[in-house]
Amino acid sequence: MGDYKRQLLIWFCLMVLLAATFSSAWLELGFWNTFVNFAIAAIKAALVVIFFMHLRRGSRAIRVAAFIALFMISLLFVISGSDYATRQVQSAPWQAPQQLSSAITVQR
Amino acid sequence: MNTEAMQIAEQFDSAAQQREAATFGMWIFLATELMFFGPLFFGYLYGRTHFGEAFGAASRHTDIALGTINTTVLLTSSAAIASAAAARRLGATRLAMRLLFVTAALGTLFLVLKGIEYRHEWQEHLVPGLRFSFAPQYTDGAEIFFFLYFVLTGLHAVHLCAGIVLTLFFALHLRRENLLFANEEKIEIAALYWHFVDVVWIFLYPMLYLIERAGG
Amino acid sequence: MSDHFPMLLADASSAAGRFDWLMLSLLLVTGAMAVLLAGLIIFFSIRYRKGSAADRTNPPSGARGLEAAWTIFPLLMFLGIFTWAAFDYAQLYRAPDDALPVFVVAKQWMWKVQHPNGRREIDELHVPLGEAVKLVMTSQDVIHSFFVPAFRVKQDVVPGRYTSLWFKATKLGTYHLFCAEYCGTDHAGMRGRVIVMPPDEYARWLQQGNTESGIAAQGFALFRKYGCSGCHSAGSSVHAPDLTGLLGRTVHLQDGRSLIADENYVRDSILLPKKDVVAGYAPVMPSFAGQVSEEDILALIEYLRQTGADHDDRQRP
Amino acid sequence: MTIASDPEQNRANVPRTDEPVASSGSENYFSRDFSLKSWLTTHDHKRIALLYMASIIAFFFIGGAAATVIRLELATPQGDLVTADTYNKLFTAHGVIMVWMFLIPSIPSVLGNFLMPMMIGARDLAFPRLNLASWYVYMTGGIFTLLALVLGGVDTGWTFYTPFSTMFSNSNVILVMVGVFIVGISSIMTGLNFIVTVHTMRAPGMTWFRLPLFVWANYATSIILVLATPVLAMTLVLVGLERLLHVGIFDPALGGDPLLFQHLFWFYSHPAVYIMVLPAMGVVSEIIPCFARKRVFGYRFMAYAILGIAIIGFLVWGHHMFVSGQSVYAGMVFSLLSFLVAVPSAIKVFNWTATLYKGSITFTAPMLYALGFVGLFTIGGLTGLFLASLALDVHLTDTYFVVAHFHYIMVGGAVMAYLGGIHFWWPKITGRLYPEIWGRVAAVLIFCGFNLTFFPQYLLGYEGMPRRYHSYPPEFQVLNILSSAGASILAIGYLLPMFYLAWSLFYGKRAGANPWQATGLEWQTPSPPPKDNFDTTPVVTEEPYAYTPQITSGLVQ
Repeated sequence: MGDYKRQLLIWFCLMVLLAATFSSAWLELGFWNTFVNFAIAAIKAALVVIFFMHLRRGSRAIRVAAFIALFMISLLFVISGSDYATRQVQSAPWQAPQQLSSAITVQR
Repeated sequence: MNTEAMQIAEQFDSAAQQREAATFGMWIFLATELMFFGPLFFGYLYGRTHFGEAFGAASRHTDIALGTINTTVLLTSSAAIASAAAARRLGATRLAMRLLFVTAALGTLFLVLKGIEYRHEWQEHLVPGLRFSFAPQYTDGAEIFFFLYFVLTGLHAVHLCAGIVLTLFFALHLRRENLLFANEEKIEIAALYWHFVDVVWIFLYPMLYLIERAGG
Repeated sequence: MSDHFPMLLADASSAAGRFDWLMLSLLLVTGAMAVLLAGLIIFFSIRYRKGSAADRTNPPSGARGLEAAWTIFPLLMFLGIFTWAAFDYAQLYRAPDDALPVFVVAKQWMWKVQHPNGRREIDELHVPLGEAVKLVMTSQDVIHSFFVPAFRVKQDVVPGRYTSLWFKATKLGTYHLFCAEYCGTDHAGMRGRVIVMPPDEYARWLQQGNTESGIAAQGFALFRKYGCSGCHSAGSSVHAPDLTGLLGRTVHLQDGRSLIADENYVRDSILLPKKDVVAGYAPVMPSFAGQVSEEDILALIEYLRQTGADHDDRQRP
Repeated sequence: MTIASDPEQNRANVPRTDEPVASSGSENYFSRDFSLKSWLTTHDHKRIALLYMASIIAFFFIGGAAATVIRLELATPQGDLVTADTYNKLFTAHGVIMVWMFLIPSIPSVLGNFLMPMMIGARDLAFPRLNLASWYVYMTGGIFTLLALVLGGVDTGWTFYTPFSTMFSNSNVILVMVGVFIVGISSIMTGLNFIVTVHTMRAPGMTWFRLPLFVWANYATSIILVLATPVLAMTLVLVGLERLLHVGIFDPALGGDPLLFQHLFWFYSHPAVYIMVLPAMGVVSEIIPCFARKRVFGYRFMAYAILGIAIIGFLVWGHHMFVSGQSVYAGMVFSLLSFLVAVPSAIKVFNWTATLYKGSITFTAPMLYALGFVGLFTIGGLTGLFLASLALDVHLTDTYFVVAHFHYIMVGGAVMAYLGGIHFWWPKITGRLYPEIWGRVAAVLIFCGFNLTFFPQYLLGYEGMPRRYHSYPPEFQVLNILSSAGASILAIGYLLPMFYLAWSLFYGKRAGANPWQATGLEWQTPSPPPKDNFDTTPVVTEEPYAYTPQITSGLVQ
């Protein structure tokens, strides 16, 4: 019956974490709100993946697969993000969709 | 271990090989699913960094009470299906069946609550493209937020529906004592899928409900 | 027409020379590699064809040193090319400070160009020889790409933001201007000419036939035409903020935020006046969305910028 | 049905012989049952491969027809054959069909499907039903796309760039994207199946470093299929929603960013190039050692290079965006990474060349295709360096230089290798030999026609002719006519194999189990193979490519 007990324990941890993230959201922490929320989400996800999904006792291939998926999606974020982080955008003060047809009267 | 004889498909040599292939296949599928959500998460990151205040303001219009209850429901359902898989492994098929029904019921409850939320949002003119109005200074950003909100939660709901059907399917097989079909391996794999849907929600919850809940 | 465009691509800008050097060097390097490989394959094919008397004792199935060599050698070569190309690329994005600004608006399927003194042209761009010209470009609809092969420059023109491109023409003549990013039905028709003129001729051309006033002056006319002056001028009876020298100023808003007034802010204030209401003023301004064109907005912004410059001049002793 | 009795018993003590195992009778996968139903409900990977083969050939010729009209139109500078809109729809149709309906499924779904289980000594893929489903999904998507293209077409180009595709195009964008989405699901199914199969179904003794390079290549391809395709799928969903609802994250008018679309699109579509070319490298790595009668040079290096290409290939997508307005810094990162991915590609070319050294080479049709591949891939790869060089790319991108470059890789490379593979394994698939001389003629014809078609396009690109142009300035005409002339030779080259291969099905000489005296488990079983591939599960005891130059090939003089 150890199995059920462990599930119950994990469930309890998840609930505690949920309560923590819920209540922290009401504190004004600025950037740290986001940080805490996502850190807790990551911990919750890790609990589910490791204990409910048995990643811990999964084969090596499975662990590698999980890692590669995470790695690839973070690549998408990091590399595309590096473009956004370093791009100097001068927003154009033009372009409003409702006037595309009407505004320009210049003849070819 | 499982005492009943496993059905082994003809391309496999042994039950162990079949089990390994099926489990690994499910994990690969989940990797695909994760990448499937990727553009949405990245789109969210784009919006969050470009329309920070608007996202905060829009997020405060989501229903945090229902969202939090739903998170509880889904986390509990994950624990239920994990226990169901454990029960099936230990041979307690009646218990496994009941837990699977509980899981499916919790999943359905989640969808019902989500539906109520959607109704609120419709009433509050928060459905982009169809019925949307928001404080003018945040219109663009808030519309993008709710666009992503509906796509993300909608897609999640579709996945959850699939999960519910899957869970009910195995629960009914167990009720008919079709033990050879609803074996440990398959229920374990269905549970993997369910947990993945749960993990997606674990991230959606702070992304959609919690950002700047305390105010700007 | 075709004698304007000789078979061998002209190199008519400062970037073109650098480009051709790099292209030629890379062509030599890769050509040498290709010839080497082709030579080896042909040589082996002949020498070791089946039935030939060549020595086949101890055929190698791997050689760690050799493999390491042909990993590391190309790697170093590639790094060299990368550095060279990246350096040139950085040059292409670093316009000289004194570059002559020219505004370009792309739309399906034409190029609209406006020079700083207000002279407009369509599908043509006149530039002076030997002077750096900086194009500030945006699109009104889809993504286009400003491409002058003879200058070896290209830049996508993206709606919703400015992109820029600079070049210094080094040869008189008429050159192709292409749209290089697929933009719909008449993409292939979105072509024009770039005409490089001697600077004095260019100066004359700028004045000639130019019925337009400068952009800022047009903006002033529009300021009155659209009735902005009715409320925003100093003597108005309507309680509206004074816009003199607005650009760059810090504006305090009703909801407690404050921001630096930039082009986007002006644009938003015209099209979405209720978005950022200035503290102390009632949100009475109607939206001009759908009535004022993007080019007019640009002119209005230039006018406001001008008032700022005048303002600063007056402040300074 | 001839299921090998009990595999557990057979597995032990089966000595590996170089002679083909005697067939358990004349019945093979092909002759078991000729009914249509048996084909449409088959779970046999070999039959599914043939279903795929028939379908992709059909799509290839539809895409080829579009290309023919394009080349005809470009023979004159004026847009006089078709209207601009029609032209735009034609090149979109060509791109969409060739990329998603032909190139991506070509080698993996046909040759990979047929050969992977045999090469690793398995009776089938891990999930045979999923395999069949993937074909049905593919056909659904393909026919859907085709219908959308026929009923009005789509004019966005295969890249679907926003905001053109979301706001400005008046064509069936959504329908075509639904079709591509569905085909993407089919790719994912195939990829998943291959990965699991390679991991769990290898025969006893078939260790990772005894896998043929073809298996390695398809395995790496599958990783890309599984991880990149879903990103494209979701991106297309977002474009579709944006088009329908006018809200979204890609159109600047709605607060979005068109470059965001480009990032997401190329996150899939650059690795997609490796989906096309990695399996081609796998095919060539099988053919060259066989006809040089020599172990492939640097086997482990080759395997690592395949994985290296698959992984680094994921990091370079931004080199499609050097002039798009992404940051200069990001451009430099992507350029550097693009040069890095060229290194493993170069290694592979060097290793193929070194494989010839001290070999005993026969120039059969597959070998000619393979050598043609090496040549064209080398040219395509080297010109890729030009495009990876930032300053050069500014001028060359979006011109015919790019068109020539990727056709060298994808048509010169992937299609050449696909045809080479079809010829190489034709005796295994059908049990018949094709007329060798015609095979060689076709290979040479395709090689020459290809170069005549696409080499002038490099020059056109340098001269500055932009791609996707319906009409062009007159000074580009000479090169365009050369290219169109080459295309007609190429077309004959591609049609030719259809005829003699079809002929050989009925009249070709019977091939034995191993007409090329090749190593590899697929040659240890009769041709065509029995339904379960092997009568007894093979046991692998030696390294792959155990060729020795002294052994002479018995067949081809």
